[in-house]
Amino acid sequence: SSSGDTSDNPLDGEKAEAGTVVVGSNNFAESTLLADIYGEALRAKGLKVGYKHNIGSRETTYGLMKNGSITVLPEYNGSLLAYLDPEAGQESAEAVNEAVKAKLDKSLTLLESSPAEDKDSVSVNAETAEKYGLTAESTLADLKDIAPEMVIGGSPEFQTRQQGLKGLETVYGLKFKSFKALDAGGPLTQAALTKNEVQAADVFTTDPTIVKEKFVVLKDPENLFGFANVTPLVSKEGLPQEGVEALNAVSAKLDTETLLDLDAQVQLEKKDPLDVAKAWLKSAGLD
Amino acid sequence: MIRIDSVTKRYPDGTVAVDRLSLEIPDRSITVLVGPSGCGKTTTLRMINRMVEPTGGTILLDGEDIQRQPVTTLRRSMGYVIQNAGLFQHRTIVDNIATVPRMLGWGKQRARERAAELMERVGLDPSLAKRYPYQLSGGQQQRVGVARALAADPPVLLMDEPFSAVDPVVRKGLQDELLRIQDELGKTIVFVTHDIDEAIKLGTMVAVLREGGRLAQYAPPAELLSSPADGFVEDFLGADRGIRRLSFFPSAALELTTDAVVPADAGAALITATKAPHLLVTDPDGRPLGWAGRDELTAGDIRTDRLLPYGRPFVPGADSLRVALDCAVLSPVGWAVAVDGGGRVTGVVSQQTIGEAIRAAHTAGRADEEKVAG
Amino acid sequence: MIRIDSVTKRYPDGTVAVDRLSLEIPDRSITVLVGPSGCGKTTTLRMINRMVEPTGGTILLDGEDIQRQPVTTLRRSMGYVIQNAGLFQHRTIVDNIATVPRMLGWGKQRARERAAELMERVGLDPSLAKRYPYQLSGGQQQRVGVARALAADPPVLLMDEPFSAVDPVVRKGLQDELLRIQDELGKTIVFVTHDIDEAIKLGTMVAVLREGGRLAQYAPPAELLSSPADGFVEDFLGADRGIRRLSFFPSAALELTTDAVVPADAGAALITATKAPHLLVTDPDGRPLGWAGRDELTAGDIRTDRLLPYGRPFVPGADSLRVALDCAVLSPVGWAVAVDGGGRVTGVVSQQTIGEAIRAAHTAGRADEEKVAG
Amino acid sequence: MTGFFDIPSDLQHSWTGLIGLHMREALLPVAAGLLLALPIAQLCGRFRWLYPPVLGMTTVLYAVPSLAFFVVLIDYTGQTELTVMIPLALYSLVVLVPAIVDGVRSVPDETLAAATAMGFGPVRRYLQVQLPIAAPAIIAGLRVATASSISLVSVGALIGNQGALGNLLAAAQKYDRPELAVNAVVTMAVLAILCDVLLVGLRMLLTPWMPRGGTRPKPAARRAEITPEGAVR
Amino acid sequence: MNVLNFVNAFFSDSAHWHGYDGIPQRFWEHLQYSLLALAVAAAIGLPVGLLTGHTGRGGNALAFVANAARALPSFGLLVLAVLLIGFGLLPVMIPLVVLAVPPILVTTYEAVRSVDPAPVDAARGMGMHESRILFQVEVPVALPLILSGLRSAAIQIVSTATIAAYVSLGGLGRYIIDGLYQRDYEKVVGGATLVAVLALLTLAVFWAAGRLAVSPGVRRR
Ligand SMILES: Nc1ncnc2c1ncn2[C@@H]1O[C@H](COP(=O)(O)OP(=O)(O)OP(=O)(O)O)[C@@H](O)[C@H]1O
Ligand SMILES: Nc1ncnc2c1ncn2[C@@H]1O[C@H](COP(=O)(O)OP(=O)(O)OP(=O)(O)O)[C@@H](O)[C@H]1O
Ligand SMILES: [Mg+2]
Ligand SMILES: [Mg+2]
Repeated sequence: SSSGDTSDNPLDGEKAEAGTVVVGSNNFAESTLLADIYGEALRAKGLKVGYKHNIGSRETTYGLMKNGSITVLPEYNGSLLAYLDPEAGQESAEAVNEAVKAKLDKSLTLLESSPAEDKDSVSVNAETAEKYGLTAESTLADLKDIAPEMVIGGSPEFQTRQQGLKGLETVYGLKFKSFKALDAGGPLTQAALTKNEVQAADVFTTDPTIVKEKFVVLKDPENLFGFANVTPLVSKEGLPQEGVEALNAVSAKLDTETLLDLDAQVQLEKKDPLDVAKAWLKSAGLD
Repeated sequence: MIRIDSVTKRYPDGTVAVDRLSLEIPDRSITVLVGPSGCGKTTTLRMINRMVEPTGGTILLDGEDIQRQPVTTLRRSMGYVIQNAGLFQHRTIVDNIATVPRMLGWGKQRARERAAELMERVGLDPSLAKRYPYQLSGGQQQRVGVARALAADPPVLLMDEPFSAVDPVVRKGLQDELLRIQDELGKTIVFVTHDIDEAIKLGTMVAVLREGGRLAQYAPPAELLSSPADGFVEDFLGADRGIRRLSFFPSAALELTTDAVVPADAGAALITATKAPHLLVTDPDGRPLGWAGRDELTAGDIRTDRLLPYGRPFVPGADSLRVALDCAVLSPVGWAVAVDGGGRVTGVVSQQTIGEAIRAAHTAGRADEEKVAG
Repeated sequence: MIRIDSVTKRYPDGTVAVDRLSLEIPDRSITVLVGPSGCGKTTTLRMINRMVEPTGGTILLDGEDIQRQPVTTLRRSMGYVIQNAGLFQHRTIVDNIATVPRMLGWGKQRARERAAELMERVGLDPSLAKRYPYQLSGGQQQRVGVARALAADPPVLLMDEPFSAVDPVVRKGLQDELLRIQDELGKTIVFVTHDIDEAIKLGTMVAVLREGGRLAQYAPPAELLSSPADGFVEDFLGADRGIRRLSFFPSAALELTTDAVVPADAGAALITATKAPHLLVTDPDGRPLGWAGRDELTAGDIRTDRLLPYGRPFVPGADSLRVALDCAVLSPVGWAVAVDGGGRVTGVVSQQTIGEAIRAAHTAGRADEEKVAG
Repeated sequence: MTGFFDIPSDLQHSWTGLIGLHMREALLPVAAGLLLALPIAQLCGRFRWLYPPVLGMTTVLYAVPSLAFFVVLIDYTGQTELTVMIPLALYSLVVLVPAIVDGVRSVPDETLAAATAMGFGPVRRYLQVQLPIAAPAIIAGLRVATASSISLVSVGALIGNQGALGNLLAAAQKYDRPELAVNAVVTMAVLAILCDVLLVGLRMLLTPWMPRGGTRPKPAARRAEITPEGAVR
Repeated sequence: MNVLNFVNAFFSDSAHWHGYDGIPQRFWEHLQYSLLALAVAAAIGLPVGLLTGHTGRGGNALAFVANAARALPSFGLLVLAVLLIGFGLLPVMIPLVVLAVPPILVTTYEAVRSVDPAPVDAARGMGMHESRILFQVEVPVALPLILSGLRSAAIQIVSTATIAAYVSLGGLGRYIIDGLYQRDYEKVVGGATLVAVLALLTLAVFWAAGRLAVSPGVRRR
């Protein structure tokens, strides 16, 4: 199931090869999965597809989108807006998408959002939840008094993002004891939470370990983490119309439940994301 | 006395470095092991302080098997001097010399005093005490090596080609120094060299080894020169055996004549009265000026600017027959000039007389040898 | 001819290594530069092939200033041999030797043939051709060094202490080899050493330098020994000057007597007829057996088991007066035995006769010197 | 999907493909480093005063973490192999310059004097005498440079799939598959050892003139092998 | 885009000078990791190197082990250790120690081996005990080279300890990793500069140690 066949050598060269759609992904498993889904959907439409996986954080990938190195990137609409305009409010998914489009680089645009949503969230581990009596109904505001006793973890970029420490402080007035740089909701984060090295951490809401490890996701009444609908960010030039249609078709079929299931297949059952993507496309009749 | 008794050393790789070697090394004298490269000299020496263990035979020190003693005790009772001195480059000269006393538990003060004393003994300036080895010349380093070996006053001194890395002039100085020190201290010295001249100069006894660690001859140097045991030894001794052997005969017994010596201001009468074919002319202090030839003798008048060079003089008590002969040979008239310590002429001697003295010495030497043999 | 004309070398750090040195180096002979360490020998030698540029004076090669030639051309016309040979460790012996011919554009085949020829000339076994330097002994390496320097048949050979890193026995072999090669090839050799014996053995002319690169004396070795210019040279020459000088006097002219030689089976009549105080007894082939003493002479009967050893014989044509004298001195009766190449006795000669020959040689030598001076 | 050789698709390469990529990313910089180091070392040999500052600079460079290099370079060379290879070439340089300088300096004075006296010009002397004799030291340097290069390529994984076999390490974490990390470590170690063996073979080929067995290599060669940062001595 | 501007900006930002993420704290963490790794590596490498160097035995085995250790990628070991052991200091120490042992081991071995055999011989001939020969004759002379091995190891540790940040530990690598993800070059360059400064400090410390510990008789050679 290895996949040397998926492209020539996408690592070569800076600009995408003419006529090739380069699908990028950030360095967490779900991003890889989504990129594979998009890529395979495009390929099914007869487009030439290349991948640039595991690039890093949005801070990096957005730059690569702008300069045309990547054509398609799975994004989360609200998170992207928070990156582009940390001050912007987020009332509805549509409004968010409009706001994003307004702020986007001229060469880029957002396609249709899918119902599937995967937000950043602040979750606490079971131990902490018990200690402070936090439940599924608790909100971020409830942390106000106990935050100074807590270490919060998250990807390094969480430290400086609006949808991160900054927003938690400005919106909820939370000041944590310290921040521990982990990974983007990956194994480091899980391990740090379960070992109680951090008491709270940035966990993606679709993360299958939330259930497994009994993490408690805190509610976000102020909508700091806003909307996070899976939305393809694409380069206007690079993607032909049939590609746009193919991706919109994918978005239409992808909901949160499906995403949770696919994530679990990759992260818990350890299936290859590409296989999972292909299988789902097939089952959804998109191949 | 050290007694090496039928000792054999076979290295693990099969090389037989020493083959059934037996030697009696007399006390308070210098015994030299000499031979070509690889003949087992170093191996033999190192078996004495057990840095190499023999594979056969025994070595007795004062009648006791050296295997009986703890090895460190044995080694501390023997000074060890090697080529390039093997000084500790991280220690000052004085600390180098004080190493063994310190190891034996002497106080720092006492050890340093001892070191200072030894520096003087081996002819090192006290100002060098605080220097490091790299700041010394090769000859000075070698002196430090000797001083270090002597520091705990061990009865035995083992020396492995100690002077072979220094240049000939310095080497000669070191050899003389060693003889002087030995005169004063009377150690039992085993000295390894591959230089036969050094062996002859230093050795009371000389053991010539040949390839494979076999003994070719063990004899005092004069005997070695007069009667080499075989062709190997003879070749090894090289040319000039006869003349070199003369080093062992003193010139004191030479019969000097003063008949042929005249002062420069001597009157014609004195000059013409002389029967010698040549006259040695001296200055008013009695120092030699040169030889006057027959012509001048008959003229009865000495012109000092026309004298023949007298070569170089010898000192009868101090120099050997070899020097006397050399002086005679160097002299254009064939006579050697004898002077006292102050350089004043005490007489002259013809090459012929020296020849007779040589023959006499030979005869005496032979008689001695026969006595020893008998 | 190489003419060094008032040449001075002052290194950038201010050391004056050579100070107004003038030398005329004759063609087709060995000129030796000798002196204590640091006296500027190497510097002088290297100025000849411009590896060091003089700060004053000029050097002429066959009348032309060496500055005029391109430096590589000059160097290729001069072989250069140094201590430890300075071989290219990464090239085989044959390639080492062929270096300069190859550089001069010779074909590979020709250069190798030349190398093979030179290996033979310097006494190296052809089987060594494909070896690398590390597989050779010091002496063999030095031979390769000489062969390499000779490869392009340069008229001049510069040698800087070439033999000082090998042991005395090997060194002697190399010196003899050099003399033999020089006899055959007649190069102009400038040879640096700090060993005065080597200088005297090899040099046609010897330049003694003293500290600071000043010339102390420039003379043929015999003259050096007989008339050292000053105390420095005299000290540098060391002991035995007189005897060593005898090396330069042939023994051919010695008057031999056969009166004192008798075969072992000679009758009593023949024996008692002899007037000599001792009789040399020979075997039927004429080879020496030993000396019979007075007692036996009077008895008229020779007992070969009681003969005195005859020491060693000399070969009148080949050996020098030094050897003859040594034989006489070594002989218990004071007479030297002369033999022919086959070891058969050609006569005997007394120490006294040798002494006279020495004196005669001195006189002749002095006359020569005066002629040269005049 | 959990086998030792099951490489996640997002790495875009099969195991063998990763190996090829890894070797290219590791070895090209060493080759480039060698090409650069030769003239630099030559200059340092010529102008002795140049050597200490060059050593100082290279040591500081060596101390800069590879990741920092990668990150800073991304802006200039993008998320490409070049970004990984440039720092690796610099590191190789740091090891190779002192190795070559020491190697060339280890040529005995007598040998140099003999060459000069035979009329070798400086260039010929460098190429035909100094460089061949310095070969063992240079190869010793290459061995260190190659091993460290093979190891450092993996850090490229942090800047987005540029670490070849190192990407396996990131994947091992992302998908929680330790066997991929084992695979990466073992493969890299084996590659490093293979390269080492090849270099030792190359040395044997180039230096038939060195004493074999028992005899120890020249100190300069040894030195380059033992103090990789070579520098600051 | 000027590196010097980044350096300047990084160090003049007062926010970088205090707190759990401040320079002193990160510097101290980095120093701790480095010292600990160096101490462990030295505790392994020095005795083995001294012993093999003194006896002259096991040199080949040692060279093999050292070469094999050098072939292990630090970053790979780190990830593997984290996956197998989990978080903490131990998984960081493993690659750092593996990295540092070979130079210490091989240099120490070489250093002791390359001591002039003559003084050692002389010492043995004086009746010195072997341990005394090692520590009073060989080590003082081998010290400069031994120190250079330690220094080499220390510099590599200082440089490589940055990977601790990848597994969410602190140290100066924090700035580099955070800077990478936050697209903040100031931090990356600042962190790298701090690492270089620490490396230079290391050099200075070893230089001073050499001055103090190495006998003038050995140094002036
Ligand atoms: N440790 C050893 N193992 C094997 N062979 C050895 C060893 N030490 C010496 N030999 C061999 O034993 C022989 C005698 O060596 P030794 O060192 O005693 O000679 P030497 O007379 O001192 O020579 P030199 O004048 O060169 O110092 C030589 O052939 C040498 O190669
Ligand atoms: N490159 C140099 N720079 C400064 N001084 C030098 C240089 N080369 C030699 N000298 C000095 O010049 C003097 C003569 O040196 P040279 O090498 O010619 O002596 P040498 O007679 O060959 O001595 P040795 O017998 O030791 O070889 C010495 O004092 C030496 O220290
Ligand atoms: Mg020996
Ligand atoms: Mg010289």
